[in-house]
Amino acid sequence: ACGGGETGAAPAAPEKSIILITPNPVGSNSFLQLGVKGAEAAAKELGASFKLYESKDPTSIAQNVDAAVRAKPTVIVGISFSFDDVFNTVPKQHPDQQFLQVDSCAKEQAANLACVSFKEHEAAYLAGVEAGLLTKSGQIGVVAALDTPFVHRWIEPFFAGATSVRADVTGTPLYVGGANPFSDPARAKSQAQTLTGRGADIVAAAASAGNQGVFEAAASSGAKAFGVDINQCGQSAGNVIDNVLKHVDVAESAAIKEIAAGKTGGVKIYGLAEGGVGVNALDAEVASSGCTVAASPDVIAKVKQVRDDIVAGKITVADPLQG
Amino acid sequence: MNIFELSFLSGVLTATAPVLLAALGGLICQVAGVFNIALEGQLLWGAFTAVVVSDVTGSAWTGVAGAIAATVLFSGMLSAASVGLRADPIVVAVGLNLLALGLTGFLMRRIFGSGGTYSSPELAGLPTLAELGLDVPVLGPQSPLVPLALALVVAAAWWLGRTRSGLRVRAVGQHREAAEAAGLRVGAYRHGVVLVAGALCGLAGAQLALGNVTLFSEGMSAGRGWIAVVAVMLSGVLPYRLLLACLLFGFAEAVGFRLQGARLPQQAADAAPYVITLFALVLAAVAARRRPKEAS
Amino acid sequence: MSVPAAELVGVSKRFGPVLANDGIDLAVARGEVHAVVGENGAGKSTLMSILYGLHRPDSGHVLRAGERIRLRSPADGIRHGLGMVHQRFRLFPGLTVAENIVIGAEPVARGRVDQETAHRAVADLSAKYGLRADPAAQVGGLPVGVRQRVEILRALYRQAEVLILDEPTAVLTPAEAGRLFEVLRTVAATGVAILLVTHKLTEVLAASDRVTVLRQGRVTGRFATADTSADELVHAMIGRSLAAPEPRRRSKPDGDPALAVRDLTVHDADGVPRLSGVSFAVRPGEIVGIAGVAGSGQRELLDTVTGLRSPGRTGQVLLDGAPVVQGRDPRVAYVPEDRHGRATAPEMSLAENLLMGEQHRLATRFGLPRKTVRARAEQLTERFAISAASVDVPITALSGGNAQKAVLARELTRQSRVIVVEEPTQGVDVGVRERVHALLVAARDQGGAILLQSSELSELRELSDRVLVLFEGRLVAEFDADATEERLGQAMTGVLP
Amino acid sequence: MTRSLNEPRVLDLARRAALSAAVPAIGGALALTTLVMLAVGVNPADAYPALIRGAVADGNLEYTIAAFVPTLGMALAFALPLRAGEFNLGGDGQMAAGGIAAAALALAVPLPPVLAVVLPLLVAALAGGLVAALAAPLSTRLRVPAIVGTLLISAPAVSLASYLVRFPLAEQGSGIAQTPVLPDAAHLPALGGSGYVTLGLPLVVALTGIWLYADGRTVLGYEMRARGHNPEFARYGGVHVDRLAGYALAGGGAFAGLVGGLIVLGPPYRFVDGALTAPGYTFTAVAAVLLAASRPLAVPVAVALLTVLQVGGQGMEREAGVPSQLTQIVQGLIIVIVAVLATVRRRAAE
Ligand SMILES: Nc1ncnc2c1ncn2[C@@H]1O[C@H](COP(=O)(O)OP(=O)(O)OP(=O)(O)O)[C@@H](O)[C@H]1O
Ligand SMILES: Nc1ncnc2c1ncn2[C@@H]1O[C@H](COP(=O)(O)OP(=O)(O)OP(=O)(O)O)[C@@H](O)[C@H]1O
Ligand SMILES: [Mg+2]
Ligand SMILES: [Mg+2]
Repeated sequence: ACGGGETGAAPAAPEKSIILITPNPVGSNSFLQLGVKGAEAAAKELGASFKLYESKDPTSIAQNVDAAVRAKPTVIVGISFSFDDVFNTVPKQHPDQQFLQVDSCAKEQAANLACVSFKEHEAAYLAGVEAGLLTKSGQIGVVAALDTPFVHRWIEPFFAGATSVRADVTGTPLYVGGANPFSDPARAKSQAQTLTGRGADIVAAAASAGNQGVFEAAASSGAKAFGVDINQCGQSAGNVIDNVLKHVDVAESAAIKEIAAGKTGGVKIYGLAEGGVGVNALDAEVASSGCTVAASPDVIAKVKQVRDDIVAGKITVADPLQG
Repeated sequence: MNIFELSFLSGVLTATAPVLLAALGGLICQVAGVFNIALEGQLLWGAFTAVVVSDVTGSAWTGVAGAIAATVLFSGMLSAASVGLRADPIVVAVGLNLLALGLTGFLMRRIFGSGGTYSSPELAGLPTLAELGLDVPVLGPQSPLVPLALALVVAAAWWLGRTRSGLRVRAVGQHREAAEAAGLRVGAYRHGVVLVAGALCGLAGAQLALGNVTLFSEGMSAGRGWIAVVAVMLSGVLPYRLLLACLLFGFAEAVGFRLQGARLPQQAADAAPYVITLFALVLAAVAARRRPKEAS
Repeated sequence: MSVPAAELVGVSKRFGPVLANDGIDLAVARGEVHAVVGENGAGKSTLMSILYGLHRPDSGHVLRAGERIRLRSPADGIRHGLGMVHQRFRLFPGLTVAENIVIGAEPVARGRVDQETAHRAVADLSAKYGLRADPAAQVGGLPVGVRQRVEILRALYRQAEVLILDEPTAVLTPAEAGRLFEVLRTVAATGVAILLVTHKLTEVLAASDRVTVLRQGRVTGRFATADTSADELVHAMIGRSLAAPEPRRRSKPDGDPALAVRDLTVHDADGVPRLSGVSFAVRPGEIVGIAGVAGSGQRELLDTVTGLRSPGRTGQVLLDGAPVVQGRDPRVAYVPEDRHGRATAPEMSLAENLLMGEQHRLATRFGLPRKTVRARAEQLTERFAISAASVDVPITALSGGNAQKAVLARELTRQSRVIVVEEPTQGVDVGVRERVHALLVAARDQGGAILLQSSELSELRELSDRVLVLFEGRLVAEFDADATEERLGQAMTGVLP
Repeated sequence: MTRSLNEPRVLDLARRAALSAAVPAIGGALALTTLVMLAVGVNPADAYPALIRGAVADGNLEYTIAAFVPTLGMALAFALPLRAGEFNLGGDGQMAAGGIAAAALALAVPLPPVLAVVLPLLVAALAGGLVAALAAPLSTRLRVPAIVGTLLISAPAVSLASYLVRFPLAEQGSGIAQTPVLPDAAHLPALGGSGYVTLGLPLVVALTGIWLYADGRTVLGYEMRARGHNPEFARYGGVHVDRLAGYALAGGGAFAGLVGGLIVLGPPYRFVDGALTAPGYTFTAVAAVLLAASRPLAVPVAVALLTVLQVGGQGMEREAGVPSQLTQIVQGLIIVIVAVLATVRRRAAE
């Protein structure tokens, strides 16, 4: 019963706890790893305990949410749109329990559900600008795990960014698919090789565990790649230009701390303006990032300028999810 | 798009190699009368052990050897249970496939500290033939295991068709009692082929994890072992037909990728290899039915 | 007598509740043809399998040329100079005749099986003993007679010093059987010891030097062939004498044909004619026999009459004036030759095997009541004296003779007027044979129109009212029951009378 | 001499035989698993209670049942054709076809309350049956064995369903490929608090009962078993074996399609791309049926065992921090041990 009178940061506050539920096993999924990192960071700062529930399929998501509700933690965090359905109903049934959804928001948002989401498309656009400036052949591509609506936030804006600086760039997306789309690096590599074989010299990876396959394909064919979510430049030194970053950890940990402090509910959207998404080129430490973009100061300058234009509202990046 | 581009053919060969190696293992088992559907699990286990050994020793070739040894051991469970103790090989294989999935996932967390994907700059992959100084088209970008796989098809055809032990393996598969009565050691031959299939799946796994890519990721066999089983069933236990079946599948997959590039939906590309294989099957069967009738 | 070539000493073997061999002693000398006879299930095959190394005895042992030997598998048996021709074929359908014969002792040249040498060796052997077989042919497509020859050639190729033959003549024509016995004589003359298991007492009397009789796993008689008679052997086998054959009662066929075949021509899948212009009729109350060497078109004729196979067919098959129904005509009762492949589902229970064909009749609105199914099965087991632990045991657990009685029980109680019977007594002992024959005659006397195919001429002559002879797909002759075996044999081989 | 065993004794024997296989198998697997746990430093005293709690305690039983229902349905989809001698490995495709058909109907046609559930389920069964039946002529006319035919047809069927949910039937503005939520009338009535146990449970249990009855005590069941044991015997007996292959496969496919429909009409009441196939019901069901080793009565038991292990494994992971892969290892070992024990027993009996 941690509802009742809000005690804020009173010294006698009961032990705080955080439960994070993922839609899939975390494994080497960089996005989920960031989610874990953010929750752990918040727990450390709050002196709270932390538990991770990894789900296997939609049914087990619901099961994990129920188990979490029974444990009555300070906040239950669910990552991704896979929680849209569950968080439509469960928070309403447990008004005393606080929930946080990261990276999406249930349609019928209850007062005890806070949401954090991101404008990935803005970061993808910046990466596209880099690709447009750096491509020699004028052909670029993306290898994504599956053709879901969401993944298009990394595809069309990427191509749009490229054409914004070089009108004749053509972009091709390929999807890994097959029996195990999220964990088939060999197939992802074949896809990337298909792209490079047809002349693409830049391939962005959005293939989960397949990313490493994309980097290998780039390395073997002299092309360059983009990573996703976190800095993946070190995974294939010299072959990765930059990454479409999503600072899930920062946003999530901030949201958890706010909830712990009693500021519950509401939606926070992180874009370039809020520093919730970005590319390594914008970083002060770009030189030590291992990303090859560090060697092109003019590209970095252009990217910074486009970022400023977006923040200032001079450029609007179309969100593919909004039709 | 030009499907005769060399890079395209090379890609087909890369995609085909692990399937072909595993399927060869399945084929010799089939010839000896053991229906081996544990290829998926063994392929995964081979990939995992190849990466572990290569990572520890820093040598890809030791990784290949380790994968062969470890997968032979793994297939020892199949041979002990289904040949030695005469348990139903299909049931045992279903269990072993599950075991391989669980074991690799579990051990991965123990050894590398996390699930998902393991890759590292220190992890040694197989060299390409080009790197070994054999820069020929199509084969140049392949690991030496790819031409080895092709050579093994020829070797298997020769072995089964011409040699004494090959003849005996065929005999054992056709009629167990007859083979026993002819004084052949049925159990020994069946143990043998299951273990050799283990070695081939080890090679297949090594090619997948150290040749096609240089990493391990959970469940990375991704159904290739099942495709190998289908190829075996389509081959009529003839090695060259097996090669054809595997190549057809790899070819159809690569065509699917290209079609995706031409804006066909991903789902169509996913379905392509299966649909093309079905068509090929139906055409072949219809042709086979028509032939004798025309003679009359 | 010098040291026997092979000797079984005090051999016992138990299968579950069945004591198949019970302290059997048996010796066979070099150059001797030694017959082993006995009822179905007497333990003959078991004993021979123990000698060859296929089964291991529970007690007792085997001596070879006076030395005690250890037999863990047939490989050991072969090493000790034993060879065996099995009751059920043990051949590889996908291999060639030559490969089947040389396997286990293949000639090898430069790492490969030397096919040329193998073919030559097989051709030589084949010529030497007059056992024709094309070395290059695939065994799978060969008629049973040829397969039997291949089995025999294999044993000869291995140069066995002790040659065991378990019912080698069950599927041979009389002429082929006669030739086989000549071969055995020749082989024996070279010092080989031969053990011959058979149900046909005429063969025993004609071809052997000595006879051992088994009954319920024990030896009940040892005879020198010259000093014994069929009667004495039967008495030792079944503990009584056979009833004197009843004087043949001529049938009085009456009415319209129940089965009429008109100008029937059948081509196989390759377009080769298997039957050409065959016409005949079977009337109620008669048994019409079909004779012919294996592969003369019997298979196609019976499959067409029963409706089971029909591609490439012209002409008519009429049952009571109406065309036969394709698939399986329910108006025909049919006892097939292939007991395990067609007539039964070996793993299903006796009751369920007895049910086939009657399932729709026994069904109620609520399905097939188990009680009814079992009750009917128990009634049939009783009436046809089928010996089984229960009607719930799988039919494989029945001996060959009992399985055959079960098939007959099922088919003869279908109340079909037309009854097609193939090799009704193949591999069954004299007691069962007597009983089967009585059943068929009774069915005829109740107005059955019976078409009987048998490779045993004595059986055909004993049962049939008329015998039709097939040769190369044509009906070449018709005999009445008094025809001699010699004339029948001539017609079967195309030497027309 | 005919000695008839009386019925109760036969049943008793059968029960004891089934138990005698299960007990040592589970015992052996548990012993091995305990060894594995000890070897990797997991305390079995923590892990096992967590496994049990994860499957049956704290309201988890509902989830175990929620997984049991589709797995049992898929077990029938595999077992029914298997009795007639055909291997149906295409359950995924049949299930996806059923699911998408049910969703399409429920979304496209507004139906009155009861009909809104019944019709989509019927259409789902029909769709699954059709997909499976495609393999029948391949097998009977073209000699492509059903084990290959069903497997090859399954993948395109899954792709087709995936295409439909991604494009024509997609919910606009959603991040994942899924249909909109189905109308309320099409929601399967819930039987428990969480809504995860639905009318699907009694439905599938009833269908299992019907199948068991049909298998053992009807003409169709008898003819299918005869075909499964020896097709030539069945053909000789006048059974239309080719037609029967079609019925058997279609019947199995109908079960799979129905499962797809049940999943879609249950929470979250829509077709979510990949959600039907991701939990691996098809494969678990195949394992369960093979585990039951042609004893139809053992099928539901084997399904229950594997479901408990899988669902419980997630509880074990949550509570005791033991990777749930451990339960995959246990399942694999149980299957192998049961297979071995089955033959050892058979040979002992001989
Ligand atoms: N593998 C076996 N398992 C169980 N029982 C067996 C086995 N082999 C033989 N028997 C039993 O042993 C007895 C002897 O069988 P065997 O085959 O030796 O008889 P047989 O004299 O050759 O008969 P037939 O004339 O029918 O060939 C039979 O009662 C049979 O049921
Ligand atoms: N699994 C089994 N359980 C019990 N008895 C068996 C089993 N398998 C075989 N038998 C017995 O073994 C014997 C084997 O006989 P065999 O192989 O010589 O042929 P058969 O069945 O007697 O047929 P036939 O002699 O008519 O060709 C059978 O009589 C049968 O009783
Ligand atoms: Mg015998
Ligand atoms: Mg016998």
